[in-house]
Amino acid sequence: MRYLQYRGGEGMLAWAFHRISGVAIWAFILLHVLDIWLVGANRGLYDDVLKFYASPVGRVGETLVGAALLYHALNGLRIIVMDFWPATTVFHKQLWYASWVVFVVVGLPGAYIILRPIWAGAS
Amino acid sequence: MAVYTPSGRARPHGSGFELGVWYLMRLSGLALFVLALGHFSITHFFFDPANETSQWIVDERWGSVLWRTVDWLLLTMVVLHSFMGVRTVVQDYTHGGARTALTMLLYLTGIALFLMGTMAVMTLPFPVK
Amino acid sequence: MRIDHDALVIGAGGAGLWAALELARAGVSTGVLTKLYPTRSHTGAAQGGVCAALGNQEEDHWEWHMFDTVKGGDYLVDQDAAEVLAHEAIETVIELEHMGLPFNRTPDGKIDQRRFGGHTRNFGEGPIKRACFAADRTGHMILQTLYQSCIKAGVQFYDEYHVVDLLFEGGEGGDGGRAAGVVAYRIADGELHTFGAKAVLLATGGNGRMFSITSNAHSLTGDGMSLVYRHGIPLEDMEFYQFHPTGIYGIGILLSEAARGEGGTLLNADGERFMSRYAPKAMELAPRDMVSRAIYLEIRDGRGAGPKKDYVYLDVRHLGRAVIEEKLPDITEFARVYLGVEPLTEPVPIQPTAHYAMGGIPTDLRTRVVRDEANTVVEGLFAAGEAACVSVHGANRLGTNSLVDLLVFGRRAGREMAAYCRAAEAPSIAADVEEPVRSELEALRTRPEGESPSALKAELATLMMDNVGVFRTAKMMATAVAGVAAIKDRYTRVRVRDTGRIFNTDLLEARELGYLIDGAEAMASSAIARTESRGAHSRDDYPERDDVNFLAHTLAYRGEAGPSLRYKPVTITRFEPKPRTY
Amino acid sequence: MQVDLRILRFDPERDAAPHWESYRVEAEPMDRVLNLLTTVKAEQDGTLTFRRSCAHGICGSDAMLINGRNRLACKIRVDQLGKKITVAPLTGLPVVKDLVVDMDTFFSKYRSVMPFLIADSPAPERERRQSQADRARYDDTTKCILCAACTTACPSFWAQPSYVGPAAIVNAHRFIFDSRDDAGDERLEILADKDGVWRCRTIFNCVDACPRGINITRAILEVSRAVVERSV
Ligand SMILES: Cc1cc2nc3c(=O)[nH]c(=O)nc-3n(C[C@H](O)[C@H](O)[C@H](O)COP(=O)(O)OP(=O)(O)OC[C@H]3O[C@@H](n4cnc5c(N)ncnc54)[C@H](O)[C@@H]3O)c2cc1C
Ligand code: HEM
Ligand code: SF4
Ligand code: F3S
Ligand code: FES
Repeated sequence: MRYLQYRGGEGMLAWAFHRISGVAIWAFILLHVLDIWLVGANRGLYDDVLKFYASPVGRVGETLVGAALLYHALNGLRIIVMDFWPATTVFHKQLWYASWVVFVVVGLPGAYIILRPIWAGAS
Repeated sequence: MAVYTPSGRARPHGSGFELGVWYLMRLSGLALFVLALGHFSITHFFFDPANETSQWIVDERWGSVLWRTVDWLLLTMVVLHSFMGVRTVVQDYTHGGARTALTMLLYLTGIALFLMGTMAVMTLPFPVK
Repeated sequence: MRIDHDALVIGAGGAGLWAALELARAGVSTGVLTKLYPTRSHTGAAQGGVCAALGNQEEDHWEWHMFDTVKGGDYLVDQDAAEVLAHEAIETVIELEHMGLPFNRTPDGKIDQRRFGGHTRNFGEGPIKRACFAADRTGHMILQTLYQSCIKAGVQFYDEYHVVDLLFEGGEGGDGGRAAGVVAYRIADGELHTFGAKAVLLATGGNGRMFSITSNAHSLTGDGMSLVYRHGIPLEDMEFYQFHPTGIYGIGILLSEAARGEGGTLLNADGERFMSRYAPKAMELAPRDMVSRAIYLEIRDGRGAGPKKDYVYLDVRHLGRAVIEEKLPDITEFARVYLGVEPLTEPVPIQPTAHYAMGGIPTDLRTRVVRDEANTVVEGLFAAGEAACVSVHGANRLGTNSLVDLLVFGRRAGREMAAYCRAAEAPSIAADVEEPVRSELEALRTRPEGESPSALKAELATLMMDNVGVFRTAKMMATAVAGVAAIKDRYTRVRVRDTGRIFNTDLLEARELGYLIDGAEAMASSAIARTESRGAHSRDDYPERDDVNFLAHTLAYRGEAGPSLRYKPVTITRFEPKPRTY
Repeated sequence: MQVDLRILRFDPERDAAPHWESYRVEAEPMDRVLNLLTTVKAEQDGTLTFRRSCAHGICGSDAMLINGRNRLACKIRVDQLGKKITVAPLTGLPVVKDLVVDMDTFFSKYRSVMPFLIADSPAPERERRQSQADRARYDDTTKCILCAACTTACPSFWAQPSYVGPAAIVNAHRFIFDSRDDAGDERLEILADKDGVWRCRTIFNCVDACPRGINITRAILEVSRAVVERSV
């Protein structure tokens, strides 16, 4: 695709990640609503699904979903700030960097909490 | 696009729909910032999936009207936001008939999902204490 | 293909666009042909301002403006034309504002004005703020505003149609024929189109590309001038070509006179404000010919800066960041981008750059093209803008007066043409009128052997720069005349390398070289014959102005063995010629 | 120094598809890409086709894709790009030949936003007054030279060529926020169309590409905010 030739800057990356993360979470939501539906429809099956979520693979997956959600949420906030205060577009790159700082500060401990049971031996 | 008429003024074609979607994405985005991040934090940081059996859900979480309301709000917002978001993506990369078909499919899935989620959150009987 | 309109406007710079606007408003069926998209026209490059005696900043009168124009042009100006210019400048600038032009504003919300070279209060007493401006993007705003107004009025544009020939009915333009239309080459597919019309306006701009250091766009190749010249109509005052003092060193990109209008100074290698030697009163705001000559003399006398000692400095550092960034943002950026110089902290290397053709297609006050010293009108043919010579600029144009010229005479052209179209019959055009130019283009396109047009063009530009520049001597001009003749001969054997039909810029550039050669020929021959110094025409062997023999316009007619020259008297109404000091 | 210049060439009369050609060119660091193109055309291949006019960034003729970003060839210098330079036509508009693209749809979008002053009050004898603050309000967007660098750098436009595009919105902004203009409402109505401002996803490629340094995204968001405010 010729479009891949374009060397976008921060703004383009921010958007690409936003879009990818948005669609990824959407895909997860499809599953997630289905599995919640099982709570009413077929509890046994739901508990099996939960076991998967609690497994190491499930935890890594959850972490990725969390990362996508966190990035998407922070960048979504950045977009909303610019939407309502267009003058802040001057600092769009700084806003993006700031959202990454928050991403790391919140995300690393979060990932640690989710992933720890893998090596700590979950109950 | 609106067509320019040389006589002076153009004939606008604007409709309120896209404006509505724009609003919806922002407002639901803001709501989700609290609801979705909150939900994720609670289910992963304060509890652990390993402990969240269906029994736990039914007893603890959906034992309160407040939590049912919060969960249902989350469901509403997430379905609205994510499906309208994916609609944007679909409309960006498809054309003509495929676009209409996919958009319709998307809407239907969205409605179905919303109903299923609502069933789960709202129709289960409260646990008898 | 054949397309008919009542009126045709060739060129979509300031002059062409305003004419088109008047025609559209008058309900005349009009087509605007331009070899560039209209917004690419070089009017958009004009920076400093457009003059009108609005008196927004200090008392002003159009008579003062008229006087400055006449004196600035070293009395070669036709004074009736200068009167029209100065007088109508006011209403056209106001009308532009009404069309939406975003002028800078005074604190009370009026159009802001600033100083420019040669514009004075009370017939020469001291500098005056007369130039209306929009930062240093005045031309850009004029071009945009006029294009926008044309869109609003529903003007029909033929974008990227290159006009390659003029059509006449009942004989050549030079022998009493009347304009009947044009032949245009559609760049997109190489098709020739015949456009029929009752009235044709040439607003094709200047020809600065015949010089190697120039502020002019690549597209400024004097097409309109050359086309009339080829049809027996003379070119007027071609020897008067303006060199702007402050071009970016080595490249020629313009740094507007507005820099000096706002208080910028010129320094030589010793850091001295050398203008005190040449124009003690007006200093840097003396007319352009004087400033360019002063720079040339400084360099000649060894006071130039740089390794080759061949430039001087424009210094704006003392103006402060606010003035520089608000009123001169673009030229500041030019210095940064093209020289890597920071004007806030460093002086900018500059040298004179070929800038503006005072001469061109002779017209009367009503913008009708005339073909001899008796002002015999070529029916249906009009010209305006830099391509034309109504002679409001005489021997030297004042800064900001060109944009006024476009507005005033562009508007007049539109109105005249509308009136003319109402009365005139549609001309009849034979079926094979495209043939001569088609075979010329085909010959060029298909010639298997020959030399490169781009090399030849570079040779021409160097020849003209070195020999018909700021200072001229008999020997240099003789070199130029002979050199141009030789290049003209070699031109008949050039070969283009692109033989395609779609967007063949190689072919069109070669065609344009032919136009440049015509202009250079008329310029060199007119120059060598004028044995005096006046305005921009300055020669060492005749350093004085000679009003007895040369208070006259040159008319150069194309001839087999080089141009033949005739002279036409200057119209003098209010101001008797006086020595010109500043 | 020697520069490796790669150009995406396409001649519809000869080629089935675009293809890359390489040229070695002698250049100075302060040279601009336009100098290189001119040199190639003059000395190596006269069929190389591109638009240019002013050669100093003011006419908007020569926007192209240079080292992966939209730039004016006459304004981007060799020292800013390095020894390997690739040049391709603008993305998203039909290629006519080599670096020349068809600009018609671009200009028709410009025309669609009513880019001209509409003042309903009768014109006064002298100029309409405008305060310096009101004049400053729309200064940024008066600088546009319609080079199309922004619109053709926009992924949203690549995806949906029906998007009116940043350039047209910039030019609408220029009038919507002009205190002398009375047709802001109509322009907002046009831009509230589904191919209007909503298609902007704040990607900022346009801002990066704009040779005039216009904060395009800001202008777009100001317009969309005006649409929003008008609706409440
Ligand atoms: C850098 C610079 C700065 C300047 N600053 C000022 C200033 O501050 N104040 C001032 O008063 N003056 C200034 N001038 C001078 C002034 O801008 C020009 O003289 C003026 O803009 C010329 O306008 P025009 O309408 O005659 O032609 P242009 O604007 O040059 O337009 C020519 C038109 O003719 C078309 N054309 C040409 N040949 C053909 C053909 N064969 N077929 C079809 N179309 C053709 C072109 O496409 C174009 O549309 C400046 C000039 C330059 C170069
Ligand atoms: C948590 C807080 C969230 C915020 C603040 C937020 C914000 C936003 C905003 C402002 C947009 C519009 C972007 C634009 O128009 O350019 C958007 C788009 C989108 N969002 Fe969210 N969102 C959030 C959560 C979610 C969730 C949970 C999902 C998925 C389930 C999601 C899926 C999407 C999708 C698919 C898009 C469209 C992407 C695109 O157009 O490129 N968002 N979001
Ligand atoms: S906004 Fe900038 S990039 Fe876009 S067309 Fe105008 S000048 Fe070019
Ligand atoms: S690149 Fe496109 S998405 Fe918006 S910010 Fe610029 S118009
Ligand atoms: S040639 Fe005019 S903008 Fe580059």
